Parts: sequence; structure tokens; C-alpha cells
Amino acid sequence: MIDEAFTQFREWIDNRHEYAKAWKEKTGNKVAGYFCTYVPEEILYAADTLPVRVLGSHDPPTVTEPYIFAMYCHFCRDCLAQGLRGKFNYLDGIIEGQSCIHLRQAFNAWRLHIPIDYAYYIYVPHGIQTRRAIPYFREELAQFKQSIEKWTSKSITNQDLDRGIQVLNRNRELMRKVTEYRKADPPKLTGLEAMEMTLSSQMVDKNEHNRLLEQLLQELPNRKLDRQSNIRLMIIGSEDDDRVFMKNVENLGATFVVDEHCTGTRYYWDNVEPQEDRLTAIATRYVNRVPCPSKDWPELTRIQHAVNLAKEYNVNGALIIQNKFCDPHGIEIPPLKDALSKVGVQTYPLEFDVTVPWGQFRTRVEAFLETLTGLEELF
Amino acid sequence: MAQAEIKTQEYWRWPEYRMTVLDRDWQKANVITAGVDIGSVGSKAAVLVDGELYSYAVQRTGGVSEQTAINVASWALEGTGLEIGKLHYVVGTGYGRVNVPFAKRSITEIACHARGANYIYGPTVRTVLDIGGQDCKAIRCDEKGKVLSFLMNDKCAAGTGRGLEVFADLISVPIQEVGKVSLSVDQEPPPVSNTCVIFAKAESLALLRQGWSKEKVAAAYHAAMADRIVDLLTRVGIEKDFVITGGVAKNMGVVQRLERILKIKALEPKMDPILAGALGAGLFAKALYEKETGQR
Amino acid sequence: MITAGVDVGAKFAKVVILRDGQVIARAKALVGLDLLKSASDVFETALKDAGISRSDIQRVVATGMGGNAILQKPPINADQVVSVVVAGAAGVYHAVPTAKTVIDVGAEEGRGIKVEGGKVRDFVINERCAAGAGTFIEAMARALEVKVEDLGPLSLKSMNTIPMNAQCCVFAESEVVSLIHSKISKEDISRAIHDAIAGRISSMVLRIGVEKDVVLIGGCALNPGFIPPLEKELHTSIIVPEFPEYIGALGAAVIAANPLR
Amino acid sequence: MASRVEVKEYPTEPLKCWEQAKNLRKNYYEDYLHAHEKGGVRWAGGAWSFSSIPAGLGEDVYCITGEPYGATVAFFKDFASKCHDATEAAGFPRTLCSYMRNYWGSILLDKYILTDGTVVDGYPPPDFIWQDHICCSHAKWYQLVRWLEKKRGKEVPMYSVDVSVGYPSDFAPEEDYKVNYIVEQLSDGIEWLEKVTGRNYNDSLLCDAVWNEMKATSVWAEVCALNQGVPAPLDEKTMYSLYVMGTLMKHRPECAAFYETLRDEVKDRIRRGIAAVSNERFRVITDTQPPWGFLKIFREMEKYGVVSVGSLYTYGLIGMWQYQPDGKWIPRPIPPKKPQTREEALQTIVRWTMHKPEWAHFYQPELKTKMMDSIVKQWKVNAVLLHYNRGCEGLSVHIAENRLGLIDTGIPVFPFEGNMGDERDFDLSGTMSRLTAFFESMGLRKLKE
Repeated sequence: MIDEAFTQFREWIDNRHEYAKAWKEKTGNKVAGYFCTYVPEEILYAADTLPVRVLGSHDPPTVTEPYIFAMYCHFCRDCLAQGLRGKFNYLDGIIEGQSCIHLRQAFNAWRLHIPIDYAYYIYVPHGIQTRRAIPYFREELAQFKQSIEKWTSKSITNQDLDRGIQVLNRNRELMRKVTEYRKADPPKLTGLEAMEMTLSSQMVDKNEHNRLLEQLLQELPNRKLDRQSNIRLMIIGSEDDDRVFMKNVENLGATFVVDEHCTGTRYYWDNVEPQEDRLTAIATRYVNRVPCPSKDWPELTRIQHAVNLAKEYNVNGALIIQNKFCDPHGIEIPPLKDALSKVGVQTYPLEFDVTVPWGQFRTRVEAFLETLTGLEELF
Repeated sequence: MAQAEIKTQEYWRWPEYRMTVLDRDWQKANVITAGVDIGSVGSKAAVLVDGELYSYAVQRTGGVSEQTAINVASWALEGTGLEIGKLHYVVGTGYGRVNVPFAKRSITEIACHARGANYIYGPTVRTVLDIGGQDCKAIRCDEKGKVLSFLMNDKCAAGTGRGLEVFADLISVPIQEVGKVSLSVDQEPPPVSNTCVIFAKAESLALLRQGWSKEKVAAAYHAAMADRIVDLLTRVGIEKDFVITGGVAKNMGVVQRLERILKIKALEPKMDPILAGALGAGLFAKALYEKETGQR
Repeated sequence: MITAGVDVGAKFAKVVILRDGQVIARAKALVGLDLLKSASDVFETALKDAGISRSDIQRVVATGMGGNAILQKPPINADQVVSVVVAGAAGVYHAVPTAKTVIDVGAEEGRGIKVEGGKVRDFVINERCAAGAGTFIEAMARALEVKVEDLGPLSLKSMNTIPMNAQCCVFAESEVVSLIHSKISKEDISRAIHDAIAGRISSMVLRIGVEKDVVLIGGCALNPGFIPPLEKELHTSIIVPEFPEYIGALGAAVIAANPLR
Repeated sequence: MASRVEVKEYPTEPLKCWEQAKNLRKNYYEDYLHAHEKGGVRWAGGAWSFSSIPAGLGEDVYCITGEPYGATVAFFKDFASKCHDATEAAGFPRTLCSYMRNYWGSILLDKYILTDGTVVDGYPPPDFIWQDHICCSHAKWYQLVRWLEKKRGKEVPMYSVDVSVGYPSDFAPEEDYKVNYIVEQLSDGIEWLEKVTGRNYNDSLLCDAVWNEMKATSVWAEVCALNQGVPAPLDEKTMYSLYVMGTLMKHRPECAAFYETLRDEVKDRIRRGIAAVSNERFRVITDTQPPWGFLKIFREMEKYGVVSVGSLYTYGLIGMWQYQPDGKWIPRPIPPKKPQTREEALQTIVRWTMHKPEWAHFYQPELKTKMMDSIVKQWKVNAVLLHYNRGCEGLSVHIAENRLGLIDTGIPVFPFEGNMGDERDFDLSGTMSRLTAFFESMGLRKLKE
């Protein structure tokens, strides 16, 4: 069963478009694409709309040059390229929840150059550390909800919102439970498996995802991974859906036991805490969640969170991934290195591009693993 | 229709060589190991008897790394009466480390260069700079030659051996000479501004056409190269003793400029620094053999 | 009327001599350090080839990276220098009048030119990175240890696509090396190289928009491996004129014949 | 070269208020440096931060704005490259905002550079940071300044205002909940300022500062509007040294006063037909910050009779504009009466600031294209040179969309890549040869060597 579950996650990712098209067929409801995890999916689920995140294809984005200057990160260009190439032609709408200005360009280029019925930009506040952010965001959410109601021509009741909140919270809880088993030594799942769990959850109907997670969790405790791995790694940084890289690194004998990515734990770490005013409840969750560095100021709270994870999951070393040109994460590399080394976690920085040159990276990663083990027995 | 035919004289091609340390005899040795370092540009094999260098060979990496590995190892053994089959343990390293058919294990050139530098220069080495064909590595290590931390150049070969080859070709000066040539200027010109190998080449070409002497252009190119490498070194942090390994360690133009900028002298190599990786691999091989045979 | 165009490029100097719109001689040679001398030698060869002397030529127009080196300097005494973009457009108009989009890939530069009746409407030239230019192919050929001229044909034998990031030429070169080490066939690697370079070029050309007819000129047009991936990337057929590497020089000669342009 | 075209030569002469501008800048940096000796307070933040708010702390409050400082560093290439090496050695990627890296580098080197290139030992840390967050880097920039200072044992308190609420229309009232979000942050900020400085806040100083800022930014727009004249009385290279005052001290009375003097002098130049470039025959505008180390490209352009009459950047980074119902783009008139209370002042300055022309494209490329098109038409521009600026993701954001939009309006567009603060990203000879090719394709010829 366990392997079936992980295979299912993988297949969902590999057939993301087929899945969404079939879902549309089946339900007759709308599918909305989104870029950033600051889009409150609760409200879309409340409107029986399927949110699917636009994630990397890792084909060189050779068609975006006219729309986005190549100094912006490959991820936003990869996202747009897929739109321009018609991979997402089944989308009814495209939505962005404000984070970095890189993705903002993918959104605007999509709005301007790809035929789509509905495009909406949510002004998610950046000042999440100010006491003014929650009430303000609540107003933004009210407008977003209104707009969605107009678009789907159905009004969203409190019951609907509760349904949306419930399915997302459940999904988050279950994924956190699975993540718990990465603490085990050896961990009960690989980093690649964990990544595929999260990525698929951003692509499929979470009700279905939850059912599978529940089944998975029944057997996971008894799982024995038959691979000898002595190094517990953490991976931290920009949006990262590079499964090939995960696989290659874990084939070198290390295991990723935890991550700090918006395509990983950051996505499901925080629940919506119920409140009478549902929108305030949702606003509170997105303002107080583990933040994207683009919103994390004046205090560096995400770095503290990453340090805690490193300790809880007892990691030997961490790879810091920066998508080339990703400023919010790039800016935090030195303080992040600093904070981790203070708790005895060595780090190595890698700059990701749309394709990862494994030949070059292999040497860096292997050497990093060697320094972690120190090849002790050979001295 | 007239068409001038294209001559290519390969100034970048450096000589391949081998050597045997005559005052050592493998018949008397308990452990015979080898390290085979298949780099992106050069391949090296070092044969060790009881952990001491016995013979070695250095040649250019071919298209098929397995074949290169066999060639370079066989050449290192040539005339010694030894053959690959007789080696107790072989470790592969370098870009093609996993493609050494007769190696029992592969270890990265980072670990091997640190270990090899420790053998060549002694236990006082703390910072190793390895300038290879396409990679440049700054390594911090302890007195045993164990890696503490390291950094590699980003995805750009500016400041590596490969760039030098392209440049040697451009100014038609043999690769072994370019460094010396670059030092024969009375006054250092500004470094070429461009780090991309191709544009640095184009820029140098433009300078030559403006009437700059080969020497002056070479100086400008080497200065730029040194700047790039210093960036890397300062990131990993430099501590004495400082040594340089890899092919480019033999390029005085780079070495002396590095020393000037860093205000620190690199130790004089007691043997060919291009061997550091292969030597380190050979030493790891010895340790692995002893481990396997329960001798440690 | 006899005119000449001299294109002093990054790698080759090319000369075209035109009599009343007909090409009567072509010549090219590698450029050395002395641009004037290299260009003059080729010029001489072309004159011999045409059986005429400098005095028979009314006007000479220079173009290319080193065009200024021969401006009003004997023996060539070029009357005027025009940019490669303008020359390319004029040359293509002469060779393929129906052209709307010109893709010009030389040794160190790739260019896209939108043309209308020989006039430049818009153009784009690769900026700081040389990937997507001829030198790139050369570097890759060396990494693969095959002759430059064999690389294209080799790539056509491949059935597989391997995504390759060609942001930086030498970075790509390292990728090639690692592909070699991971047992990928030379055919597939050559294919990957050409796909990558075609990707670079097309993404640049897309900036100005692609309108038929699309004409490919410059040294790289002689490389057969380059055309299929480029046609695929741009979703259009591509016309390669006769002697594509001479189009710049041809354009200069054409401009020389119509000084009022 | 073929026959040279004879062009009419316009009379030209240097600006009379040039020295005044130079001194204002010089004093600004020195005032910050010596603030403490005078018992004053000094703070750091961005050029767009609400600088009129700290003004309420007293007359002896001096600031240093980050972008202009980063540009000053960039202007002196050797110092800039030392700054880049220092930040890269510290482990920061070289793809980050180059002003930010110049600024951090200056701290890491513990050196402070003055406008004349004098490098002073010891980087003077601010007493507090007062910033706003407009691009991915703005608040992060100072968050890291704080981190760097902390490593040097100095605690610098920081307050940053989130303004990411979108861009309001010129033809509808701003949405109150958005305005209030910013206003509330500012009033919280005032309490914070009192706490960290231990000073009492003076609302009437705030009202003065807000009034000064609106005057300065409106009058600067008037100056730019005068450049619609043919020949242009000012060229962009000159304007760079003038608009900068607004990026340093938009809230100060001397800034508004200077722009009024300048406006009157430029009016006089127009009356007397004084040109910035004697052989003007082809007018262009640029976009985003220039590569500061290479302003000579403007002199090269003049050899072709090409004059840059400005840019949305020089007109609208600090200058305030608005659309009239008839579609004309005009300097934004300041409100009829000066604010009298704290609440009024905050409401006024927030609503005013939300309309910054250079803020529009952060959200809607179409709006920037529209403004650039208005400039092209109203300023009689022949072509647009777009600087794809690797140094600034904020002003380059959506620039490719602007290129497409402008091409649709039929104006010739020439994009070139570079970096405002890191010379390694700018290729002078390559850019010049491409630019020459562009001018040729526009039918221009070199007029003088």
C-alpha cells in the first residue's frame, strides 16, 4: 500500500494536466491556476473550484524572452512558458497572491497574453509583522471572495468557507503527520517521496489527497526503508520542485529528512484556527504562517523556524538552494548559514537554474557529504 | 572562388608525461595502491608503494573516460613490471571518477586534493586552492588533510585551466609559457573586464588589435583570472599554510598575482602539484585496503 | 557599375564584388591580428578572381566588427562603414527579397533583424553571453573531440533530446563533459548542443517576432545540424541562401551601389 | 564617410544653479556624517520612504537614503568593485540589487564615500532605520544592514512600512481601507520613533515636511514639463544631477526652494532658446536608472545629434504627475490647503504618494506604457531606449511588456542590457556598436568625432 501511495503521488504529478482536465469533466466545475502559496485556497474550495499550482516543467523557457527579461528567476519564466505553450489551456482562471515581483510578472504576462476568462491579483500584505496586516488582509479577502462569487455565480456561505477550511486543515495535518515519520532513524520516507507528496497536494483535489494520506498513515509506522543512509540532510530555499536533483542526491547515500520550501513543509505547517469571522480566521493564518522571505521583515523569523526544524529533525547538514535571481532567498543566505552553523549544522549553497547540471553539482554534493562524514575511517 | 584554408596550431596542448621513482621497489612493498584522477581536461594516475609515490603518468582526458583511465594507469605502470591487476586497491577521483573500471571506490577530488596536498606539502597546510580544467576549488583542511569546508566556482569557467588554454591559443603562446609571458611587463595593465571565457577572449583579441603586446594582454588576462580566484578564496576564508594544486599551479603568472593580492605566499611544491588528486586517491586506497584486510 | 563589400568579421574577412547587381567574385579568409592586412589580402584575392583592379571599383563599403580598420585606408580605401545589421538587411534583400525576418549567426554574435524591403525595422543582438554563437559550437566540438564541421551532421543522427542549459558557453562545455562521462552518445550530445543553441537564438529572435520568410545567414547557416531545431523552435521553415556567410559583404556591396540608401 | 548633413546649431550654456545643486548634495552627505557632533539624530532608509515622518522629531534630524548612496558608489568604479568583492566574499549572490550590494559593501569595508569620491574611514551607522517595502529587496536590504551592524556590535532599530496595496486610478478616489492600512502603519511608526529616540514628536514639523514634499515633487514635475520645448533646455545627463535632490531630501524646504529656482531658470532658457545639446536633431527618452559608471554614452549619442530629453524615471521617480480627463499628462497640482493635524498630514501624504508614476508598473505594465507613450507624444520623442537594468528588479520589472506595448504604438524601441551599479554587467563597446547600428537604421549619421 505504502509504495502504491507514493507511486500515486508521483503519477498525479506526472499527469497533472490530465488529472485537472478529467476533474473538470467529472465535476463540471472550474479549475483555477495559481502561482504562490499565499493564494487562500480555502475560498476556492468553498466555491467548489479546484486550485492547481503552476509548478516547474524544467524545459528551458525559450518562449518567454519577449515578455520577461531573463534577469528574473527561471521559475517565473518556466511557469509562463508552460502557459504560452498551451500546457494549461484548460484553466478557467489564473490567480496570484502577492509575494515576489518575479511571479507577479508571470501573472501579468499570463493575463495579457494568454486567453483566460478570469485573472485576479490578491494584494496579500507584506507587512505581516505589523499589527495592521490582519484587518487589512481581511478586507482584501472580502473583495476576493466577492469576485470569486461573481465569477462562479454562486454565493459562498459560512458553511462553504468551513468546508474549505476543513479540507485544507485536514490536508495540512495529515502531511505534518507524515512528516513526523521523517524524524525516525532511518526515516520512514525519502525526501523525494515527501516532495512528491506535497507537490501532488498542490495539483489534485485535496479530498482525494486526504483519503490517500489517511491510508498511507495506517501503514507508514511499520515501514522499513531498505536503503542504508547515514547522512540526514535538510534542504532549504526558493521554490523547488526539482525531483531529479532530490533523487540524485539521495542516490549518493544521503536522505533528506526535512525541508524549508514553499513546495514542502512551509506549505502545510500552519492551520487556520477557527474564528467566528471566517475571513479573519483565514487572514490570520496567512499572515502568521511560516513566511516567504519576501514578507519576513524586520525580524528574520523564517530562519529561526529553519533552525528549529534542523534541530528537531536532527540533521547533519543542509543544502541551501537559491533559484538564480531569487532575491528574497538570496538575501538571507549569509544569515541563514550563520544561524545554522551556530547550532552545528554545516551548509552548502547551490544555485539552481531551470536545468540542474548534475555533472557539476554531483562533485559539490558528494564532497559536501564526505566532509559531513569526514571519511573518518580513512585518516 | 578563393578560400584560404584554416591552419590550427594547438598552443593549448600541453605535453603528456610519466615517471618512475627509481629508488623505490614495489617488490619489497606490502601495499601497492593507485589513485586515478580523471579530470575534465587532464587525467593523472599515481601508483603508491606503502603510501609513497612510486610512479605516475599525466595525459589529456579523452572522450571515453574508461579508456582514458586504462591508458593513463597502464602508462604509469609502463616498464615497472607492474600491471593494473596487481594493484591491491585503486580509488578513482575527478570528474570521471565513477568511470574508472578497475577502481573499487570513488572519492571526490575535493577530499583527494586536500589529502594529496597534505602529502606533498606536509601537515601545516590549511588552505588548498585547486585550479583544475573547468573547476576551481578552495578547500580548508586540518593537519591530517581532512576537509573542513570548501567552495567551488560558480557555473563559469573563467579563472580555470580551460580558459587559459583558449587564451594560449589566441596569443599563440604555448600553454606552459603563458604565465611567464604575462609576467614580463614592466607595469600591470588593468585586468580584462570580462569574465566569460569567450568574451574575455574577444576582449583580449580587441586589445591585441589595438596594438597591445602579447605580454601586456597576457598580463591583463592573468590579472582578471587571479581576481576571480581571489573572490572564491575570500569566500571560504584563507588561513596559512596556503598551497595551490592542479595544472594551473605551474602557471607563475597566476600564482604570483594571487600571492600579491592575498599578501600570502604559497608553499613551494616538492613534487608535481598536478598529482595532488591522484596522490590523495592513492592514499585513501591504501587506507581502504588496510581496512579491508583488517590491518587497521 | 562595379562595387565591393568587405565584411571584417570576428573570425573571417569576406569580400563580395558586384557588377550591375551580379556577384562576380567572392573571397574569405581568417582574420589575423592585423585587420587591415587580412582584409586587404582577401580583397586582392577577390580582385584577381574577378580579373579587375581597385580602380575599376567605384565604391567600397565596409562592415563587420573590424570595418573601421579599412575605412579610407589603402589599399582598399573603403568609402563608408555600415553596421552589420544594416548590411545584413541589404544583403538579404538582394538574395531573398521576400524575407521579413533575418537570423544572422556569426562567430561571436547572434542577431535577429526584422526587415522590410531591405530596410531595418527592428533588431536584436545577443548581449553579454556568447552562447548561441559560432564560437559556442567550436568550444562544444572541442569538448566532444570532433571536428567542428562534423558536429552538425553528427547531431542529425540522434533520435533523443536531452535538455541542456546553454546560458554560459563553458558551463555548457562542462555539461557536455559530464554527458560524455555519463555515457551519452556523441550523436545525442551533438543534438543536445544544437538544440540548446537553437533555443538561445530563437528565444532572442522571438523578441522581435518571427514573420515569414525567415532567412538564416552567417557562418552558422553552413551547419546543417542547426536548422532543424531552429525550425522546430520557431515553428516555421527557414530559407538558407547560397553562400550565407557572404550576405553581410554582399549587403555592403549593394549599399555601395546605391549610395543614396 | 559620405557627405555630412549640415544641422542647425542651437546656442547652449551651463546651468546657473549648478553649483547650488552640487553643494546641496555635498552638504547632505556631510551633514549625515557629522550629525552627532551637532547633537542631531541620523537615520537611514530608501529614497521613497516617508521621509516627512521622521522630520517631526526635530530640525536636527539627518538621513541618508540608500539608492542615491548606492549610485554614488557606482559612479566611482574602483570603490564599487571593492564593495562587490566584499559582499560576494560575505556569501551574497552577485545577482542581487546592485545599489544594495554597494551599500552593504560600504559597511563591510567600513568605509563611507562622499560625492566627490573622497573615501572616509568608518561607515557611520544610523540611529534607526525608517524604510518602506516596494520591491522584493527594499525592507530586506535594511534588515541585512541591521544584521551587518549587529555583527559589528551595533543594535539598529528598524521600522518599515508596507505599501504593497496596488496603484490607484487618477479618476476615482483611493480605496479608504488601503489608504488607512498605510496611514495606521505610519501613526504606529510615529509612536515607535518617539520610543527609539526618546524625543517628543512635533506635529507641526510633520505638516511642514509633508507640505514641502508635495511642493518639491510637484515643482520638479513642472521643470520636466518644460523640457517639452524644442530644443530641449535640459538633457537627461544633466537632469540626473537635479532630480537626485528629490531622492535625498524631498521633505526639506531647501529642496522645494531649489526646484523653484531651477524652474525659473529653465523657463528663462526656453525664452532665450538655450539648448542643452547644440546639434539636437533626434529626441529620445530612456528608461530605468542608467549604468552610472558609463554616463559617457550620452556624450556619444550627442555626436549623432541625439539628445535624451529625459525618462519616466527622471520625471516620475520623484516628480508627481496626473492624467487630465482630456488625456494630457500634467504635473500633479498640490492640494489647496496645507494639512493642520497629524491625521490630516498622514492621510494627505499617503494619498499623494500612492500616485507615484514609477509605482504604477510594479502592478500594471500597461499604465507605464501609457505614461511613456504620453511622454513620447507630449515631449516630441523620436525613439525610446530601454535600459534592461540587471541592477534593479524593481524598475526593470515588466520592462519587456513595456517594450511590446511601445512597439504597438509605433515608436522605435532600442533595448540594451546593463546594470546601474555593477559595471561587470555592462559592455560599453558592445552596447555602443549596437546603439550605432540602431541610429543608422534610424537614418542618422555621425555629425562630429
